[in-house]
Parts: sequence; structure tokens; C-alpha cells
Amino acid sequence: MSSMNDGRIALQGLDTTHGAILYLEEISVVFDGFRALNKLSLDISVGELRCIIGPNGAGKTTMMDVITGKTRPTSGTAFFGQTMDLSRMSEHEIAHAGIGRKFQRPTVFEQHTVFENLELAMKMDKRVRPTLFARLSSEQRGKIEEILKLIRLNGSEQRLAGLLSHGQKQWLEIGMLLMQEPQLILLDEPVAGMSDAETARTAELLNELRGKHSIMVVEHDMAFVTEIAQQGVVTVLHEGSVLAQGRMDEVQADERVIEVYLGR
Amino acid sequence: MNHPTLFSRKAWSGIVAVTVLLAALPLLNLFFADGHALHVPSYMVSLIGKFMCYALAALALDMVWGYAGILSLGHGVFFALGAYAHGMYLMRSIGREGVYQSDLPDFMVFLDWKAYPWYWSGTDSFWVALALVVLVPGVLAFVFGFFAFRSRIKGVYFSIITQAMTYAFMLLFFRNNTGFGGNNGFTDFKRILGFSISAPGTKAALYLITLLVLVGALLLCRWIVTSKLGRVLQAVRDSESRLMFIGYNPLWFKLFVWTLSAVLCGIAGALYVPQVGIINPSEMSPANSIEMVIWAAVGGRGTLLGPVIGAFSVNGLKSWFTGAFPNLWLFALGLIFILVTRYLPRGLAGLVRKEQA
Amino acid sequence: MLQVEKINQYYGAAHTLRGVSMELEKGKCTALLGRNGVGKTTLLKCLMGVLPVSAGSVKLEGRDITRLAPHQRARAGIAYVPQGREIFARLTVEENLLMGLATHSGKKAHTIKGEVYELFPVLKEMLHRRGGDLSGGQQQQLAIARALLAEPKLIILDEPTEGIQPSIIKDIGNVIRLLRQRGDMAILLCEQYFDFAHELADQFIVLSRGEVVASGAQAAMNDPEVKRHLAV
Amino acid sequence: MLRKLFLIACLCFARAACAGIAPGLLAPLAGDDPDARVEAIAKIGALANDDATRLLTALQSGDVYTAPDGKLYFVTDDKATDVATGAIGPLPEGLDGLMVNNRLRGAIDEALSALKMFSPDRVQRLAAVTELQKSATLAQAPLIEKALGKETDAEVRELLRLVAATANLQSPDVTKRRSAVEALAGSSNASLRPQLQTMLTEDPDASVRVAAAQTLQALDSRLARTEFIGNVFYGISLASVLLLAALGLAITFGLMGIINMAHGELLMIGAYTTYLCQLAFRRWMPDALDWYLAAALPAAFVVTALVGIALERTVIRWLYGRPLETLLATWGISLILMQAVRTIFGAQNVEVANPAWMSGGVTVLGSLVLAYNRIAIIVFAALVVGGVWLILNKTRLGLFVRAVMQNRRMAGCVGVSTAKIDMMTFGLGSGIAGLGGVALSQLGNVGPDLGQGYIVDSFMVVVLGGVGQLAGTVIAALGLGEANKFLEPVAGAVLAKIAILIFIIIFIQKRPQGLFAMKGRSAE
Amino acid sequence: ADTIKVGILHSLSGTMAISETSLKDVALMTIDEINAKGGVLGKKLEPVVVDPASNWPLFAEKARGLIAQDKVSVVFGCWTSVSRKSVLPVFKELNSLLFYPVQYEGEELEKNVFYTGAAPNQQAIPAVQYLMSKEGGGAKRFVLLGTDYVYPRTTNKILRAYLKSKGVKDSDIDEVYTPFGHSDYQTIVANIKKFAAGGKTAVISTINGDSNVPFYKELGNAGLKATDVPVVAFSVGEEELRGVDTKPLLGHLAAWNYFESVKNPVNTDFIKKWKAYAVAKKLPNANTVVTNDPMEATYVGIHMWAQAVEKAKSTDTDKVIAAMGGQTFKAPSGFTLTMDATNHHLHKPVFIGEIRPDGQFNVVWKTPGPVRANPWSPYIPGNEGKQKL
Ligand SMILES: Nc1ncnc2c1ncn2[C@@H]1O[C@H](COP(=O)(O)OP(=O)(O)OP(=O)(O)O)[C@@H](O)[C@H]1O
Ligand SMILES: Nc1ncnc2c1ncn2[C@@H]1O[C@H](COP(=O)(O)OP(=O)(O)OP(=O)(O)O)[C@@H](O)[C@H]1O
Ligand SMILES: NC(N)=O
Ligand SMILES: [Mg+2]
Ligand SMILES: [Mg+2]
Repeated sequence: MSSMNDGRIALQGLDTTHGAILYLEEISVVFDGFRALNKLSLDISVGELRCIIGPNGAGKTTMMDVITGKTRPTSGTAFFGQTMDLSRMSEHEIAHAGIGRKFQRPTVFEQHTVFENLELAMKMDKRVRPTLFARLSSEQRGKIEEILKLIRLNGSEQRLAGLLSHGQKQWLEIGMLLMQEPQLILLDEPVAGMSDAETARTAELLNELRGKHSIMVVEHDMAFVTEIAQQGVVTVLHEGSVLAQGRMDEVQADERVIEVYLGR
Repeated sequence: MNHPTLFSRKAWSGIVAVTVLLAALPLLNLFFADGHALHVPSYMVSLIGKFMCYALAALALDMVWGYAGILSLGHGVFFALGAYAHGMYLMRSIGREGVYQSDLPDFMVFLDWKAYPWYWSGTDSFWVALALVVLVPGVLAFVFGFFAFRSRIKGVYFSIITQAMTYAFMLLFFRNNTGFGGNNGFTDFKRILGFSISAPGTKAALYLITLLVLVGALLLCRWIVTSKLGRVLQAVRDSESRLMFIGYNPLWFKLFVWTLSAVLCGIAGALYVPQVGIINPSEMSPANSIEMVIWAAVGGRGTLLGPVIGAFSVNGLKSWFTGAFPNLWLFALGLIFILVTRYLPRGLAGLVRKEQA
Repeated sequence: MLQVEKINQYYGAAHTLRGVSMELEKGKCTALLGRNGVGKTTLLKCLMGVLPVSAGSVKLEGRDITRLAPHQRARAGIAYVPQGREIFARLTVEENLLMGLATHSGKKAHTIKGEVYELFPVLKEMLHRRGGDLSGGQQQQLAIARALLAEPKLIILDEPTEGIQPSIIKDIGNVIRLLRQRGDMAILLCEQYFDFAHELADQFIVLSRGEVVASGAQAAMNDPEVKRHLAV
Repeated sequence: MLRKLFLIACLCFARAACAGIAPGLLAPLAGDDPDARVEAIAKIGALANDDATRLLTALQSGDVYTAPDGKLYFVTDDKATDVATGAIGPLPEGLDGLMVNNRLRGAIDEALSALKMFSPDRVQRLAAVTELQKSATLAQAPLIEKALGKETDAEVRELLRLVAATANLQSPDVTKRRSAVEALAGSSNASLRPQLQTMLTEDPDASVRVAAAQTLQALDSRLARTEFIGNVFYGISLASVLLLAALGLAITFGLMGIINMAHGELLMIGAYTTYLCQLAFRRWMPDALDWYLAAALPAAFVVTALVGIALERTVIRWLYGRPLETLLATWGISLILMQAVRTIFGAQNVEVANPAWMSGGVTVLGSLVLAYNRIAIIVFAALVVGGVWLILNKTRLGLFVRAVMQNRRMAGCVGVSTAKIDMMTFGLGSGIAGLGGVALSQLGNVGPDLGQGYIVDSFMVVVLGGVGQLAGTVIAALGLGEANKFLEPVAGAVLAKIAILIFIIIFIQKRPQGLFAMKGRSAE
Repeated sequence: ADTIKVGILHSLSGTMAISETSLKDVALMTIDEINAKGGVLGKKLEPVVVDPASNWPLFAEKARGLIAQDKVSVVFGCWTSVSRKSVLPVFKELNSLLFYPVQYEGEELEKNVFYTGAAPNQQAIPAVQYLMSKEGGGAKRFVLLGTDYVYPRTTNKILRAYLKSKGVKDSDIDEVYTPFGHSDYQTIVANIKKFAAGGKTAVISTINGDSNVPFYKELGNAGLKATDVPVVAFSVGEEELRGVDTKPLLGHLAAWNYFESVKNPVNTDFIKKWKAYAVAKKLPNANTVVTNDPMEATYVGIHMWAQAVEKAKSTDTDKVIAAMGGQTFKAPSGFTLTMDATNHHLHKPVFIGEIRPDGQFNVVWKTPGPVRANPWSPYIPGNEGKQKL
């Protein structure tokens, strides 16, 4: 149940005493008899950058939907830190608790300017009254400018976001994510529709964020995944559960992964 | 459209000029005798007084529709409830001057009621009535909105249940036994706060208060929509789910404007009733609420000033047409609605903007 | 096959395409390259007729189609796979595929060729699921299948590999190669995935800020000059 | 029809055997004393001859006239037949219709049914007996028993038995009374209740009281069942009306997203087209008047479809993608259409009569009358829904329609002429509204405001069912119809309506996307 | 000014246009008639027609406009009680004159209003008396069926009190209301049937407006005949019956102060003039127009006002009011009607008619002469002695 207080900045820190920030346990999601997720178990450590790959329809997006509260799991549990049961929280509570997400299809506020998009996303008390009286401090303004530069939309900050090209929207969405300063970042195909050069820049950016945030990235661009996975763990999903897990080179060599995903 | 500079410099000067002009009307009516070149007929004054109430309602509607994208087809109920709340006080002020010379309003005497029902208690006090004007529409809107928004009812589904609400209230108020005078409603008021309601001075005062409230509400609304909250509202309108994923709970934002809008609408109703002299359940008919939407749409939603202009022009035209071409006016009005939609997608306000650009 | 001559396009006051010209040939695949926001999608939309051009002309097999509506162009033989898939979310997969046959008539309009299922087996599995319920990649496959069913003279692909798993990208590459070999179709491929484009294209065009800044045969794609226009 | 035939037969028969009725019996009929008139009727009825039948039938249909001299005449065309003498002559001066009021009419009906009990025509007898059921008195018992003795038809016999029992309820003979009470256990005649109720407490005989209790119980349970079935029927009937009113909107609003405030006026135009068809038939084909609906259906469809297409081409096509603006424009259209009709046809209602085959109803379970026009409309609604479903789901046109409504731009890109589809879809929705209008004209008033009465309900039905969900629209209409008809007897029409509205509000809380909500990603 | 302006305040659009449009036309015809005879005080009457569009607050606004802007001397208008209530304060404030031509619930007396329609004792009570009489069928049980608003509710309250005074038990009275615009009378008709099984029953209908057609259609199709359960209506006249196939309704009743079918020279003349006017002005359906009670009341009202102005030699409100008292007029109903000086209501005859297959009414009962109005019904407690202005 939502309370009058939701939207307030989470005061108590996230309990990550066991080193993991996200635990998924035996999550299943069934749509009209179709199992999109099948007893999926997965956990992400604090500060980890985890890449998730897997065939189209494996359930990657569905998994993110479960984590962010968009889809309720049919069974299984999802915990953020030790104490927060994601399956009992609503979307905005989860977002406010510190999980940020970039969607597979870029979703920005099309009728707002680029600047306003970032301003809305900015980490702050998001209840009604504070929002009504909110005025941008110069520090906050600086932060927005900084992000604008980072996503290379400075100069376009007064344009309506709906008028951006596909790739520009992708960037704007990443920018909004950064404004939120989440502890766990979920990126669903962040470089889809970006040119190779842009992809490289994104990889750079992620490498910079590594360690400061916990990050989960879903991508089909193997070059990009290789670039950011480095020596970390890559998880391969297939038909709603984990097919393989390991370093990128291990996974790429896995026969089953080649069979269902990479192709010969 | 949604930039902090909601009104241009020109618009501001326009607002000031129009306000001054409107404020002058009742004074010209009072201080210059009929026949004098500067005399403004009292008919005109009362007409504009009524339009200002409509304008306030349209403004209230614009807050929810134009900004938060919540199309209410039931704002008539808030308007009427505000009016009824005030009307209760006005009815009690009639005292024993009703046809039955009773302390109770005539319709209650007629129903053999011996005392006021509980929900009339306290309404002999102007201040209690004033509180009810705000509270009744406010609480109704809050409760209704809370459940509807919590269930994530959106779009036409929301619109239709607001329509169902106003329709249900209309039928309820039509019943004699509900205790609000059935379909005749309240009328034949005599005085307000001791002043005769038909005295020119009282009328001028009511008019000026209405003007003050309208301008005040306009400024308040402008302040809200240009705040960050205003941008959140527009985000609710455009993509509510996206807003949740960045940590806002749309429920409270919607509930805030929704309730505010209902209260403004209730106040509009409360100002309306002494000036027009009657309140009855037909104000809650679905068609009346749709008309409010029409005012906002004609003026241009999401512009605050537009709906105000829309309310004035639609009602002004209606008043003029129904007198000047009683048989043809619906053709003219209908045609205007069609032409505005076709050629002025942003309403009359869009026209002004276009010229400026 | 398709001649584009000096087309210009504006979004309001923003001049998005500036005198773009190009020529596509039957049996050839042309890659359209460029950074984000340079106007690639805009150009494709102009070819499809979704956006009007303010100046210039588009000719299909010599016939001027500059002023034709999208459906007329589709009937003239252009098929389009838009960026963002644009499948019909509430139609089933099967109905979406049938929509690909909208330009056909008679029996042909009701038969979905088995080829597409071979190419995209997942579609066959999900024939009765609503298009909008599919995963992103599945939708992309559906959009390509829909365009192929139209048997067009010119197929326009706007970033067809976006969101698709590597093995299927390979398959799509094979299809394009096959279509090229069949030689009855012109292919316009807008692609960010350079290697993919490089492998398939016969010729290329690079856009920058709405202008064609480089073009040529496939061999020239690796020129540093070209690469420079693609770099950040 | 049959009745008419019989009447003609009667008249011919009467003319042949012109015996005349004593002027003494006729005189009071033209007089001022109502009691004397009623008495005279009873006496004439008691004559039980063909002249009596002829006179009574003519009185019943208002074909008897009085001359200033107090003589009575049958008038046909320009000939007057003296009732007393049978002499045929020219019309006398100052002829005036013999005034028949309800009381006299009742007496005539009673007299005629007593006469007709012995008619050779089974239908006549059945009608007469049914009529008698209402009023059978002990005095009539011998007559009824005589008829029972002669009766050969099983159905009429059964009814006569009940009538005889009804008459015998007042019999002083205990056994007769008891067997009458027992026989009535099979009756469904609610008007027996008060009498049985009285017997239950006041009959001197205990066994009669017991029998009365049993019969009452049987009667009550039968009545309760009849009432239940009646409510179900009324609910379905109301649902069919809601459905026909809403179906066009389910297309223009549900599918196309146009908040079509002029929908009601399309219904109205359909109804006025029906009116015009009726006028045309009356003027040019009076013999086929009963079939004017057959012409009205296609005519209304075409006319409203054309109006719809004209609206789409001139106004609505500019508004795709701006659904809320359609509210404003269509509101304007609605004002114009209403005023146009008011200007052409006047502000008053026009008369649309049910064709003869749709008037009246069939009586089932003893007392439940299922009106023919209601039955016809239920069947019609089912057919229209079926048709629409087929078009939308089984034809290529339907596929295109759904595709265009979901993604107009992409539909164009695959080669669908969206403008054409838009036009056809709106035309189809409007045409169906026209068909709805034909149906509504058979139930209610046809006036410029006809549409206003249905617009709110139509939107409720479409939205409750889930926008764009044909099946939902059907279920919603049924649900609302039944809920209304089961609530109404309990709460009254006003509170029932309020309850329904509150129900809608609460229901939407549970199903924020309507009854048949689209689930999953595709709904976004 | 060389003309006298006269306001006409009837809805020409919206729900009430159905009833009120023809009142506007009759008013214009009457004004033409008076002008043809030289007008009033030697001046022509100039009608000012406005459309209050069935919107009650708009009625008040338009009334104010007519009086204050157009400076009319008198206003003829309104139909529903609520519209009258809405304009009342305006007429009082600006001390002007309203002529109200429709039967209503009473409980009102205003110096500035002349009521040319019936008060309950001029319509409802006689109708019930008739139904209870032997001739009327000797009804013992009553269904009071109305649209849910003040006029039916008040009328029924009066009738209930009246019936009680005649010894009718509460259990023999069924009071049923439907919302405005109700169009599904299946349940109600079935319930009437059920109720009627308990004894000789009559239905007293105060259904208003659009609901009448569906009600009567249902009645006809359900086979509820007037000989079984007569329905007497107070808001159904010739005009309303134009929209119904009346064949199945033979014998159902209405009570009014005028029927088109009453035969007398004044009425013949009135009908002829109206038909000619309709044709001349090309009114819609000009060849099938009918007259009805409120139309007659309008006609009478305008003539009486003209007479009063002549008498007062002025259009001044107070002078005209003074002159109105005791005015008489030979009305199409066949009687000479008198304006009561003390209560501003007409003395009117009461007719009860049965519906004929041609949509007209057979007068089956009438009062011997005009009846004085009792706006304050004695059947409502507290009304005693409240018979004067
Ligand atoms: N509402 C739904 N109804 C039915 N099936 C669904 C629904 N939502 C998702 N699915 C199915 O669930 C499976 C998982 O989808 P999901 O979007 O999670 O895949 P994904 O791994 O993100 O794929 P991609 O890489 O293509 O984005 C798919 O097969 C999809 O068709
Ligand atoms: N509807 C529009 N109105 C105004 N400007 C637009 C509109 N659509 C796109 N633009 C602008 O036009 C330019 C070209 O956009 P376009 O979508 O064609 O780019 P693109 O080359 O396809 O980019 P990407 O690789 O990101 O898809 C961009 O700067 C974009 O912001
Ligand atoms: N006064 C009436 N009929 O409303
Ligand atoms: Mg995905
Ligand atoms: Mg693009």
C-alpha cells in the first residue's frame, strides 16, 4: 500500500550486508500459460557490472519488468538488498529505493524539453509538496549541465524530447538514469540504434560507472558486451532460466550458447 | 507550450487591462444613470458575473484536463455541490419570508418535515456554508479520486465514471426526498449576510468578489503549473508509467490537482448561485459537464487563459445568439465548434499565439 | 530503379534533409550510414511517403512518385521496415503477416509463404500471440517478415538488426544476400552496425546533418574519410 | 387479421338475416343515462342472436351513429343502415358518433365474450374465454358450464374449466367451492389472489381454507417464477436496446477512438428515415404498410452511413490523432443535426407505428406478455451483432479496419488506403447506428432529442465492456440490462438507475480497462 | 415607441422544445390576430422571441434581458415549474409580468404572475373523482406514476391526501417514479398489471415529456386495455399523441381544461386560425398541426392581457395587474373564463377525455362550468387560509 510518505528520499541505507544488492530466487512469470520466466535465480553483487545475454524472447526484459515492479512474478521472490521485497513494492517505490532503468524502447517525456526530462529525473524528494516548492539550486543546475554534456545534448536542452532521433533518445534516457543516481542500474539494450562510435562511448561511460553503481546490462551487441564485461560474469538466459554463466570467453565458447544464441 | 513563461508580456498586460475594465463595469453601472453614455446596464453586469463563474470552472477543468490529461466529464457535480452548499445558507437566510412563513424552506414544509435534516446543520452560518463550499466538493473529489487513481483508471474509463458520478448525483438531487428541493432546487433567495440580494450594491460586490477570485485563481494556477509540480503533471499526462519508474507516485499528484480543481469548481458554483438566483440538479446533468469541457477546448486547453476566454466567448455567443437568432443559433454555435477544432487545434488561445509568432 | 533527386525536408523551421540525391539499382544493396540524428530515418520516411518533401523528386522505375501517399507507394512496390518496428500490437502475429499481403489480391492475399517461417521460426510458434506481446527482437523479426511478404521491388530497412540476437542477425544477413542474388529487388539498408552493412552492401551513402557527404562502392566504405563522418 | 375476417363474415351474415332489434332496447343507448345504457347492452347481449352480435361489434369499433331523432345507424361509406329496421338509406342530417366510454366498452366486451363463447371459431372462443377469466361471476356459472359441456377443443376446455372454477369460487355449495379452489391450483391468474386470500381466513369451511392455502401457495410460486422469467426477458430486451444503441458507437468510438457525441443524432436520423419510409409506404403502398420496416432497414443504414461518410470526409478526418478534439467537433455536429431535424420536421415527435405483426404480444405462462416488438428487437440485435462480428473478424476489410485503427501510418506503409478505410469504418459505424435508430423508433419516441436520451448509456456500455471489445460491449449491455431489470422492482426506477451508475463506478475500479480488458504488453 | 413589445420565453431547443415550440407559434399567431384588429392602445404589438434552450438559469438570464434590455411590457412563457421558479425572482425584482400557460402543482402565488394553466383542483382532483365514480370504472386502487420531479411529486402528494380522505388505504396506492427521459417501461407495466390483480385499478400518470411515448407503446403492446386498467394522464394532450400510434390506446384518458375536440364556434374558429397560420408560416408538418390545452391557455392569456391593457390604458405593470382581475374571455373551451382577482388564476372548466383512434379525445365528462383555482391545495396541511396574494 502506498503511504502519504512515498516519494521521500529513502533515508535508511540499503542493507547489503551480504554483499549482494539484488537476489532473484526461483522467479516464474506466466502469461496465459506461456512461461516467460521459469524458476529464474540470479544475484548481483554490490558494485558489480553484470551482462545478460540470451536469445530474443528469453525473458530478459521480463526479468527487468519483475525487478522494477512492472510485472508481478507468478512465483518466486525478488529482494533488493537484504530487506526490500520488490514483489511488495510499487513501481515508484522501487524507483525511489534506488533502482533505475533504461527501457528497451527509448521512453522519454516527449512533450518536455530535454532539460525538463533531466530535471524531472533528478534525485530529490519526489512527494507533492516539495515538488510544488522545488526551485533548482545552482548546484543542481550544474549537475544537469554536466549530464547534458555527457550525453551530448547540450545545445538541445530546450528542444522537445519527442523531436529527438532514436539514438538521441537513447542517450537522453541514459542521462535521466544518471540524474536519478540509483544504486542499481538496469540497462535494456542501451546501444541498440547507436553507431559503432557511440557504442564505444557508451562502453566507456559504463566502465566509468563501474564500481560506483551496481549495473545490469542486457545487450545483443557482442563487441560491446565483451568490452564492458571484462573479466566479470556474463549470464545467458534461455527460455526463462539461466542457461550458462561465466566469463565472456567461456560463455562464447559454450556449445549451447552458440546453438541457441550466437549461431555458427 | 509548457514553458515557465506561461503568459507573454503582452498577455500579462492584457490580463491587467481586462481586469481593470471588468472591475470598472459595476461601478459604471452604479454611478452613471441609465441613459448616460457611460452607463453599463445591470443586465450586462449580471451576465458577465455569471460568465466569470463559468470561466473559473473552465479554468479548474483546464488544470486537470489541460495539464494532467485527466478529462473529467463530471465537473458539473463539483460546481453544483459548491452552489448547493452556498445555497443552503441562502435558503436559510430567507427566514420566515417564504410562502409558508416557516423557519424551514418551503419545500421542507411541503414535505412535512419538522426540522432540518442533519446534513443541513450549521448551514445557517455563512462561515460554515463557506467551509462546506470548499469541503464538500473537495472531499468528494478526494475520495472519488483516491479510489479511481489508486485503481489506475485512466483515459475514457475515468471520464466515463465521472460522467456516471454526476449523472447519479443528478438523479439523487432530483428526488424530493433527498432534501434539496428536488428539481426546482433552491431559488428565490432574499439576502446574503443581511444585504438584500437584489440590491445593486450587493450585486456589484458579488461581481467584484467573483472577479477577484477569478484573477486570484488564475494566478494560483499559473504558479502551480509553472512550478516543477506542473511539469510532473504534464508528465502524468504524457507518460504516467514512465514517471513511476523515476520515483514519483502519480496518485498523489493527480489527487492534488483533481481535488484542487474540484474545490475551484465548487467555489465557482458558490459564486454563481447568488448571482444567478437558482441552483438545481440540471447543473449536474452530463451535458452541462460536457459543456464545460467545450469551453476549455474552444479556448485552448493547457493554456489557463484559453479556457477563461473560451468560457466567455462560448457563453457570450450563446447569450447573444439565443436572443438574436432564436431559431438558427444552434447552427451557428455548432459550426463554430467545428471550425475551431478544424482550424484552431489549440483553440482561441492558439490564435493569439500564432499571431505573436 | 529508384532515383532520388535533391530532396529537401523540413521539420518546421529545421532543415533536416538538404538536397539529398541517390540512385538505387535492382539487385543491389545500398547502405545508408550516418551518426545519430543526421536524418537517415527522415530520408527513409520521405521515400516511403510518410513525410512530405518540400523540394526534389523521387522516381520509381521512371515513374514520379514524389506526391504519392504511402499506400500508393506500397502498391507501387516499396516495402518498409521502420525503426521501432511498428507492428500492429493488438493483431495476432498471423494477422500482422497478413497485413504484409495488403497489396496483393485474390488467393495470394491469404497465403503466408512458408519461407518466412523458415527464416524466423519463432513466428510460427507464436502465430496466435498478439504482436505487441512479443519480445523486442521477435517484433523486429515480425516487421521484417511482414515486409518480405509484400514481395516488393524495393525494400527499405531501417536498422533491421536492432535488438536482434546474433544468430538471427546472421540469418537476416543471409536473406539480404539471397535477395540481392535473386536480383529482382533493390535494397536500401540503413544500419548502425558497420560490419554488417559492410558485408552486405554493394554501395553506400553517408549522411551528415542532412547532406550526403560521401558515397561510393562498397570497397570505399573503409576509407578513413568515410569513417570520419561516422565517428563521434 | 382473423378477427377482421370474422367481423366481415359476421356482418354479411347479419345483413342476410335482418331481424332487427326492438327499438325499446335501442333507445337508452342514445340516451344520457349511463346505467340505462349499460343495462341495454346486457339485454342486447342476452338476445344472443346475430343482430346483437353485429350491433355490439359495431359499437365496439365505434361504427354506430345517432341521428338527432334518437335513431341508431350503422354507417358504411355514404350509406346508413337503420339499426332497428335494417333499412338502408342515405345519410340522415346531423349524424353523430355514438359515444362509447370505457364503462360501456367494458359492458360490450363482456356481452360479446359471453356470446362468442359459443362461436364456431376456436380463436373467437379462446379470446372470449380469456376475457371471461377476468370477470367470471357466479351468475355466469351455468352459461360457462354449458359452454364447457359443448367444448371440444382441449385448450379452450382447459381454460373454461378454470373459468368455471373461478365462477364457482363464490358458490354457496362447499364441495363445489372446494373443488373450484382445488381446480385453480393449476391457474396462473394473479387476480384470483385477493379472493383466495379472503377465503383463506374467512371461508366457513376448514377444508376449503386448507385447499385455498395450497392453491395460493401453488399460485404464488408460479407467479414468482413467471416474474423471474419476466425479469430475465425484460433484462435481455433492455440489453438489446442498449446494444443496438451502442453498437455503432462501439465502432466509431471503440475502434476508431472518436468521442462521437453525434452518435445519438445518427440514431435519430435512422429513426427519422424509418418515419419517412413509413410515410412513403402510407402514401404509395398502403397495402404493404406492414412491411415498411423491410425498406426502412436498408434505407436507414444507407442514409446514416452516407451522413457518417460526409461527416468523416469534412470534419473528422482532420482529427485523427487528436481524439479529445473530436469531442468538441462532434458536439457541434450534434447541435447542427438536431436543429436541422427540428427545422425540417418540427420540434415535436413524429409518429412511427409498429407494423401490425409487431403490435401486441404473446402471453406465456398465463400472465407474462412478451411483446412482439421486443422479441423482434432482441432477434434483430443478435443478427446485427453477429454481422458486425463477422465483418470485423472474418473479412479482410475487418483486418484492415483494425490495423488502421491501431497504427494508421504503418497500415498506409503496407499498402492500405487509410483514408478509404477510415471513411468506410466511420460509415459502417454510422450505418449501424442507423439500424439502431430503426429499432429504437419501434419502442420510443421519434423526435429531435431522441439521440440525447441514449448517448450517455451508449458510452457507458462501450466503456464498461472495454473500448474496442465487441464481445465486451455485448456482455456489458446484457449485464446492465439484467442488473437494471432485477433492481428496478426492488428499488424503483430512479434508485435502480442510481445503483447501476454506482455499480459502474465500482466495477471500473476492479477492471480499470473495462470488462474485456486487453492484458499484457500489447495493451500499452 | 409606437409599438408595445411583448416577450416570448419558450424553449425552442433542448428537451422542452417538443412542448414549447408550438406555444411560441400560438403566441405569435395571437399577436398577429390582435395586431390585425388594430393592436393595443392603438399600437402594434411587437413580439420579441428568445430561446432559453431548456436551460433553467438561461431562463432567468433571458427574462432579465427581455425586461431590462428589450423593455418588454409582458412576458408569455415557461413550461416547466422549475423554469418558472427560475424567472420568478427576476419578475419580482424588476416588477414585470409573466403569463404562465401550463398546468402545474400549485403552492405558489405571485403578484407578478398570471397562471392561465390549471391548478391541481382544476385537473387532477376532478380526474380522480371521475375514476372513482361508477361511470369512470369505480377504481379502488391507484397507481400514481410520474416522472421524478416536483410537479408529479406534489400532485401525487395532494392526490394521496385526497384519496385518503375518500377512504382509500395506503396499501391500495402505489406511487412510482421514473427518471427524466426514462424509456423502458417493461417492469413498470408488468408491475401495474400485478398491482391491478388486487382489485379495480386506475393509473394516474404524471409522466412528462419524452417518456410518454415509450410508456404508451409498452402499455399497448402489453395488452393493458383501458377497460381493464384505465390510465389518466395530466401531461398528455393532442400534441404528445402525435408521436404515438393511438389505436392500442383507445379509451385511456386525459384531464384538461380544453380539448381540440370540444365543439363550439370559438374553438372551431381557433382551430381554423391555427391551421391557417401553420400553413401560412410553413411550420413543419403544417397540415397535421393540432391544438392543445397549453396552447389555448396561451391564447387566452395574451387576449386577456390585451384587454387589461386597454382597460388600464397603460402597460404599466401595476396598472395592468389591477385591470387583470375580473377580466373575462370567451375561450375556445366553450366557456367564458374569468381571471380571479385574488389569486391570479383562471376559473376554468375541467374536461375528461378518452383517447380516440385518431389521436383526439372524446370528452366523457366535464364540469358544468368553470372552476375556481385552488393553488393552495386544502389537502396539504398548513395551506388553510392561504388563498390570497
Ligand atoms: N503479455 C505477454 N503475453 C504473452 N507472452 C508474452 C507477454 N509478454 C512477454 N511475452 C513473451 O515472453 C517471452 C519473453 O519476452 P522478453 O521480452 O522478456 O524477451 P527478451 O529476452 O527481452 O527478448 P529480446 O531480446 O527480444 O528483447 C517472449 O517470448 C514474449 O513473446
Ligand atoms: N518530428 C520531428 N520534428 C522535428 N524534428 C525532428 C522530428 N523527428 C526527427 N527530428 C530531428 O531530425 C533529425 C533527424 O532525425 P532522424 O530520425 O532522421 O535521425 P536518424 O539519422 O535516423 O538518427 P538515428 O540514428 O538516431 O535513428 C534529428 O535531429 C531529430 O532530432
Ligand atoms: N408544471 C409542469 N407541468 O411542470
Ligand atoms: Mg527485451
Ligand atoms: Mg533513425
